[in-house]
Amino acid sequence: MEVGMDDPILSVRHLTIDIPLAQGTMHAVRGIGFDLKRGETLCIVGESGSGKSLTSLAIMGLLSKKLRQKAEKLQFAGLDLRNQTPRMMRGLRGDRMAMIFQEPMTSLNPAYTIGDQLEEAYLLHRKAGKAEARARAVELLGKVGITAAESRLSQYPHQLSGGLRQRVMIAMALMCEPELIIADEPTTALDVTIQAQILRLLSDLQREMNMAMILVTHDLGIVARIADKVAVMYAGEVVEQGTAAEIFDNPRHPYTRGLLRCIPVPGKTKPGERLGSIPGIVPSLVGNFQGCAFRGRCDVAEPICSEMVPVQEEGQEHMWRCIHAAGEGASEGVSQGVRP
Amino acid sequence: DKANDTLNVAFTKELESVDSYFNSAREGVIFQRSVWDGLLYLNQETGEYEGNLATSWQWVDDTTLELKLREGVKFHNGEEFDADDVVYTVNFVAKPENGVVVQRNVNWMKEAVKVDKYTVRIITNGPFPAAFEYLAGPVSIYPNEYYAEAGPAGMALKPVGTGPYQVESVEPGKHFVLKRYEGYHDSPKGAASIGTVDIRTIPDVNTQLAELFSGGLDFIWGVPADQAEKIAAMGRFTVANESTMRIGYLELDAAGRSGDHPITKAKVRQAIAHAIDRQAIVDSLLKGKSKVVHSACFPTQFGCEQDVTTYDYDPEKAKALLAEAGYPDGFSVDFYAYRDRPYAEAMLSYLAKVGIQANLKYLQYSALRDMRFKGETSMSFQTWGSYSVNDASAITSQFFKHGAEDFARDDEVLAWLNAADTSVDPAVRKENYSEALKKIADQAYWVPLFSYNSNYVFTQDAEFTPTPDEVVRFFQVSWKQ
Amino acid sequence: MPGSIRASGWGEAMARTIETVAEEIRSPSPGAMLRRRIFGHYGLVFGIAVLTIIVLIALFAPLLTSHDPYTQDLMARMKPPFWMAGHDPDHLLGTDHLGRDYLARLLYGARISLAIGAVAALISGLIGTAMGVAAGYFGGKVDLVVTFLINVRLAMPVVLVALAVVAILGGSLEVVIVVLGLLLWDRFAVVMRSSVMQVRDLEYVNAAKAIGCSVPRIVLSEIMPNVLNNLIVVATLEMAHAILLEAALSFLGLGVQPPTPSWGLMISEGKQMMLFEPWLIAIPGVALFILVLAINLLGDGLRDVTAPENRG
Amino acid sequence: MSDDVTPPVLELVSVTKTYQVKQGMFAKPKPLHALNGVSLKLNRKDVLGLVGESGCGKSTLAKILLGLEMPSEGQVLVDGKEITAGERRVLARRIQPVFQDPYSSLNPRKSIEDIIALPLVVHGVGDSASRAQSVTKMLDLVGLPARVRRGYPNQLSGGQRQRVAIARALIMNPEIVICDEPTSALDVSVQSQILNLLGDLRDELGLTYLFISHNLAVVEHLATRVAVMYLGQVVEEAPSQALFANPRHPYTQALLDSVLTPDPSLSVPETYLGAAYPNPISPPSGCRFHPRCAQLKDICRSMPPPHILGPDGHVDCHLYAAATTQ
Amino acid sequence: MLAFALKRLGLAVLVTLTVSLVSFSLLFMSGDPASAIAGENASATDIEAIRTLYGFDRPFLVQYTDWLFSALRGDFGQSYYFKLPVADLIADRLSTTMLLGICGISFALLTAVPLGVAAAVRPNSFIDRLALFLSVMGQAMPSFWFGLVLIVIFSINLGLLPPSGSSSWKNFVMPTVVLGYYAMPAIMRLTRAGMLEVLNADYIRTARAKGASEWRVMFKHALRNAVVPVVSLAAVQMGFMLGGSIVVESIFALHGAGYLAWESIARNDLPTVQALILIFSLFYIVFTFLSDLANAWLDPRIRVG
Ligand SMILES: Nc1ncnc2c1ncn2[C@@H]1O[C@H](COP(=O)(O)OP(=O)(O)OP(=O)(O)O)[C@@H](O)[C@H]1O
Ligand SMILES: Nc1ncnc2c1ncn2[C@@H]1O[C@H](COP(=O)(O)OP(=O)(O)OP(=O)(O)O)[C@@H](O)[C@H]1O
Ligand SMILES: [Mg+2]
Ligand SMILES: [Mg+2]
Repeated sequence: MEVGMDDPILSVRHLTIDIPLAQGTMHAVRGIGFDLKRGETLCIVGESGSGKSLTSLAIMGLLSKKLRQKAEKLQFAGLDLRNQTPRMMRGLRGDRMAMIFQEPMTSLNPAYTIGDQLEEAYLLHRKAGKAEARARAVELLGKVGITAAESRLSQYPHQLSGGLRQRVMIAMALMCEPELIIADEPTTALDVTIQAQILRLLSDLQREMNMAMILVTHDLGIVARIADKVAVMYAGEVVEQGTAAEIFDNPRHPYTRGLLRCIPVPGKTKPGERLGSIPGIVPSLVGNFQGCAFRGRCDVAEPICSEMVPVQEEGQEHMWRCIHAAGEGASEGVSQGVRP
Repeated sequence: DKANDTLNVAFTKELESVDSYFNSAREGVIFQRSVWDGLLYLNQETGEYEGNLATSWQWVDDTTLELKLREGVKFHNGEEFDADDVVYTVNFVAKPENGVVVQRNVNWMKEAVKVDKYTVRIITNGPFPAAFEYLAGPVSIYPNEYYAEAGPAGMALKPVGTGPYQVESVEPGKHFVLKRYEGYHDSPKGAASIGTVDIRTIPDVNTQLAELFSGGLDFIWGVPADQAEKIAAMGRFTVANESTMRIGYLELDAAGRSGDHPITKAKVRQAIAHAIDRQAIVDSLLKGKSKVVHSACFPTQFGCEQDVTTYDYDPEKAKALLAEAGYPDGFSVDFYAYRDRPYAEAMLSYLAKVGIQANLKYLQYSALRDMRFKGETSMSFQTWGSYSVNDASAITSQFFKHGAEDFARDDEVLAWLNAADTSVDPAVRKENYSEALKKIADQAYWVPLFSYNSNYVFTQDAEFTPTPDEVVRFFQVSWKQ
Repeated sequence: MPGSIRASGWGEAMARTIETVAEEIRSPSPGAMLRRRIFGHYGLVFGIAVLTIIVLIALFAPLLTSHDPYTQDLMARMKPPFWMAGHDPDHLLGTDHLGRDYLARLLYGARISLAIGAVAALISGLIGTAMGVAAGYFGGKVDLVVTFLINVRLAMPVVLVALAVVAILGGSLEVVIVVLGLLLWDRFAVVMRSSVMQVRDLEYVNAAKAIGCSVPRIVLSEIMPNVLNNLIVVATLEMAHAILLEAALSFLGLGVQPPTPSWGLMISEGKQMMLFEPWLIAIPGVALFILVLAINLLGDGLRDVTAPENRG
Repeated sequence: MSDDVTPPVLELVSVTKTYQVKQGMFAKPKPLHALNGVSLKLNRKDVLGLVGESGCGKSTLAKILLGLEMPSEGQVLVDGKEITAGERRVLARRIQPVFQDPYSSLNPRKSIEDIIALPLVVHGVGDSASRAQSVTKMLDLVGLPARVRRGYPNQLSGGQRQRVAIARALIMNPEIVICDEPTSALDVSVQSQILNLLGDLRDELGLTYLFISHNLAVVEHLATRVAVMYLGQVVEEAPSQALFANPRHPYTQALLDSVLTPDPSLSVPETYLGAAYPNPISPPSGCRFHPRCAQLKDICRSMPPPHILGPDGHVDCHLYAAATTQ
Repeated sequence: MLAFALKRLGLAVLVTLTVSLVSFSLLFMSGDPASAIAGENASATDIEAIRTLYGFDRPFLVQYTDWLFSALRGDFGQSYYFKLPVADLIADRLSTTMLLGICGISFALLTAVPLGVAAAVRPNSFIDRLALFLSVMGQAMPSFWFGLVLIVIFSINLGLLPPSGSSSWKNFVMPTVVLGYYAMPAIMRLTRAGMLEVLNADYIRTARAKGASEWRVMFKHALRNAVVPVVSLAAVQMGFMLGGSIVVESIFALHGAGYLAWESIARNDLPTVQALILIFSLFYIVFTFLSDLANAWLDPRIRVG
């Protein structure tokens, strides 16, 4: 099935993920949705535990069977992912959609060489010989900037540094030229200098191969530099979504605004100056939950926030979930420079 | 297994060596009787000595025995039997440095001298009235040429004798196969009836029984009384009971070798003798042909005086005696044992009833013997089988002549026993044994308990009559017609 | 002056933080969570219940039977238990080969098995923990020595050595307990060593060092409480192990001395008649099985319940 | 800034720390120089930011300052006096740590109160009543409600735990607090709270910080001086403003280039660092940074770089040696 | 590499020496071997003669070094009891025990590993509960009791298997089961725990993300990493089995080294016991060494630095 250039390659509507726990059901992801076109990069940001990884795993069909997953729509390249057999999902994974994980140190199998693992990714989906797979592996290692690729093939993961491993992971994800690549915090475990290299590599390759990319992160700096579109997640919901420029220049949701004020920005924040902060902690998502999840930490919260919260839109791309039309009043609310 | 003409039997103990001079186990005796012959043979029914490898024998003087040998006997390996074999065997085993394990079986012999091809003289170390007993028993005759070459080690792996069975294979300690010796001479033992005897070592009685039930064994012995009773009730097997020459007794440290303790007092020892209901133990635990014994020997043994002081079961009297001895509240003592734990436990309980708190110390035989040799035990439950030697010298003299195992150390007893042991006049011997045994009983140096019995269990295909000497003669087992 | 920060109105936001904390502090304390998990674990509950019953039986044995476990009656030997024909209503579980009441021996036997298990585990626990903690905490040479000793100990065939020692010293309750205690410390040492090593490098231990805590204090109050659960788990498993080993030694005739009513000994005594009166070994065998099962379930359960991944 | 008369509160003089590491079952242990001749000064009321790549020796340095490890070579001076192995307890009253991982830095079996009061107990300060009072004060100081004192660490969020750790560090009134990546395990919204708290406390109590972080924005925000480490060596040290305004060492430059500010109009920068990651077991010859350096010269391969003192700080680089000699 | 191997070897030698010294002194304390050699019906003088003949009156260390140096030459002396060279005696018995040990450990591995894997793949499923049940049973069941029960069932009641002996493979079925079942629970649990841990590892997720089938994930990616500790445990268990087969050998009348050792203790047959303890400890050391090698092969992190 061919998909037109402008049709979204990935389309998610009202995805929910429930986790049965001893204390009750945890509604870890609560009705999120987004679209993604070829060549586009979507960044999902949010605090730890907001459901970012679960969302990406759900798209890959890698959620453990214990978790309950529901969606109104979960479409990839015209295929309805909700009713694919496990076998068909396996055929898609690694071939048309690929994933890069957060921990380069533990994401490679310590018992096999880099070469084995790269070739496996190819051989699982292509009717090809070992030699062809090997050639492909060498080619991709070169592409991700690994020198002396031939000799690296016979090395074991523990012989490589974190940065190299993450490059190998990227090479592995690209072995079959996927149409969609999901990177779950690919650089959190890496040093800043290497982070920059890896991110650059990713975005270059994405552009070159015209892939769609979902990049999960909690680092607003990365989001700003890489994203075409941004989805801000809070407590299992997308609280604000829009183009990168919209989100950073014109944040509407109190949480997004708060986040932006929390980070010291060289040049903007004065050294030693008090930073903004979002007090309080994320509410528990176990059991039934109604209303705005952020209201406990929000300065402009009103009693009505505990009821259904409408989604507001501005233009086609920018939407947010708050009762306050433009998040007005919020600017004071997030405590910045409270100190006299 | 009648179909294969093979008798499958089990040994309980791993036999260290099948060379009969180099083991001290009951299993070794059983093996020896089938594979080798002695010069004489003791007819179990008549109690008379008959000629086996010797045809006639007579004392030349107090220490010289002359024997005429049987002609035409061949060893299993074809070697001919003659005086040289006897001389070689006797001279070899009589030398202490050759390390025969049970020295008392052989150390009465000084040497053997060849008179002619079929006549030998055995010179003893002093007068030794029990000589025939040994010549008919443990002293087996080995082939001189083969033994000289192979030695005890070779003999242990490939035994050669003149007996009714020849050895087909030996896996040391584990498995022995005997085959009927077709060339067996005209011995009073009689030729073997069953073609093959297959002996395996199975230490656990239950496993032996399991094998028996599943047909893997045809013949076992030493089956405890309770099991034997049950098997008899099953009706699938023949259970035969025969008494043995083994008696059980309590060895009491009258001489105080282990220090000063209540048992050195005669009244205390007598109290102990009164405290234990030996008849009840015999009736409910040993059963079979076991009897309570009162004298420090097996009743059928020559010289075993029966007219001695007896101590009947009387706990009240026991308490009274204890009180008289100065222990109205009883006392506490270590009670050593190495076999038959239930019997020991039963005695413990009887002792407890009269106030004697006995703490059971159950040891390995050799460990317990060590302690006894060092005189560290004040009370132990012992048994003695007299090597099936039907003479009081094999038991009373063994233990009351101030040796390491003598806890009485009675000079009077020693004198009587010495006189009895060295005389060749049966009347003198009897007289002296009697004196000794009476004193032993009066003083309660020992508390003789009971005689043992043995249960033989075999398939109904087989026929066998056990003998009181506890020796299983495979050549006397036959298939029922 | 700390107060000034407050006074400066430093956090209206802070005030709200405090509210959410108030919310959260209601999440139960570690003790309460543990209790909750324990009752959700059937194996553990079963283990605790059965073990409690057995301990109570052991403690109150004299109240539960009017028979004395040592009184013999040679006229009433091997009377069958109540479910078999020909039983004596006075002896619910029948009598043994010396006519002693089997129920009484079974009940009193619980004391012996528990004592053997508990004391042997205690002795080996003390030795093994001391060695393991020293090795884990100090590392280096101490660790080398302890690892070496553990290797030596592991290389020694336990059953054989235990047999040899008991054969030499003569079996008695004390000897068996001490021998087992001296032989079973290896698992304590191994587990304590590795768990202390894990905890040793955690930052709160570094923090305690940086505070200036003395070594004993760090070991006793920072490290031990956090490896205690492993210790308890090993202790229970070793207790079961000791009980089984004692039974095996008794089976081979080198365990506790009669007339002590140990279950292992009862099996060994009943073994003689097992082909004819199987209940003689079945009763103590099942009792032993249930006891060991309960202790193992308790240990397993404790491990499950206190496993790090279960901790809040 | 630096006062020539009073010695720095804390000083490291060419400290080297060597570990023996074993690689694989069949290999001999090899020496790993986690620190290689590091000299650093920490002046009163300074916030010294320490930045550098993972594994470059930052935590090792912190451990040495805390007395948790002893240097293989070199000295640690407090107020100009050398510290020896036995003086851990003395040091403890003056230098206290805040660690990175708020989850493993608190003993899960102890109540918050016990955790915070531990230093007092260890040093035998006060009786239980006065300790309880101090705990109350500390809880207040770090912005925790009094009721958490009976709670356990597992009942607190990461940010709250970090506050407890700070309270514990401060209860003995230390002069110096060593913060080893105190916020890197926290979400940004919590991180800012902790940073604010640290800043406030410094102002209130006149603390001196050694602040280890790999987040340059945070370091710039908090630090007064910055030291940049690479493979066990301090390659550049300067006052914060000077360093951020004018990074001199190529590694510092690359580090600064790599900082991703939340500015959607920019894209991911090119740092010109090669992919040759440093291996501390076999460090490169000459300048340790040379395999990745964009401004590599021949001399860098063979010669260790010179130590070039600037107006207030130093940089170790051949580039500037050339500049000064020319 | 060589240095490492030598060091390892040196340690092994040291362990063996210590074990032999400990056991030698233990047996030395056990009292007089002369009495044991003399046999059941010997007299005090017999025993005295034997004592001097064998040199038991010499000091402990002299006897020990004497023994040690002969042992180094492969000469363990003569069995007091069998009067045969101990080396021959043991060589004969060891084959039975080794066979039993190999069968036992194979049985344990062949049941434990598949069960453990299955249990880990489907936690809380029927198969997991079955595996747990079997392992709990195995841990709580005294092996001597189990052996007796098997004999009652399979030999007496069903007549399928011979209760004793070592003449055919049938003789080894029940001993193998008893011995193997003894080692099974630990191996099963470790496999299960290892698999559970490995299955949660990031690289398993990676393998799934590549599109690998469950089968492939399980057996190519997970098992190889999970069995590393299992191999070590199996080696230790194998060492234990050889020494611990005493009970099994005595029940099933298998004349192996374990049974020989036990009997030799009872008989005070010092050279045999001594040699056996040494050999058992050597086996333990060899097995652990082999398992280290196997692990190095399985896990490159151990193999290459
Ligand atoms: N298998 C699982 N069982 C139970 N809870 C789970 C499971 N997987 C995820 N969760 C919970 O679901 C919530 C969302 O998890 P998720 O991994 O998606 O968060 P995240 O946004 O990726 O966080 P982080 O930034 O820490 O990776 C978290 O609270 C997490 O604890
Ligand atoms: N106890 C130790 N034994 C062996 N090597 C060690 C030890 N501690 C640290 N190292 C090594 O020393 C080097 C410096 O480690 P250190 O922890 O100081 O780095 P770091 O700069 O704090 O890194 P990170 O940013 O990851 O915390 C690293 O290569 C590390 O592997
Ligand atoms: Mg995540
Ligand atoms: Mg660090």
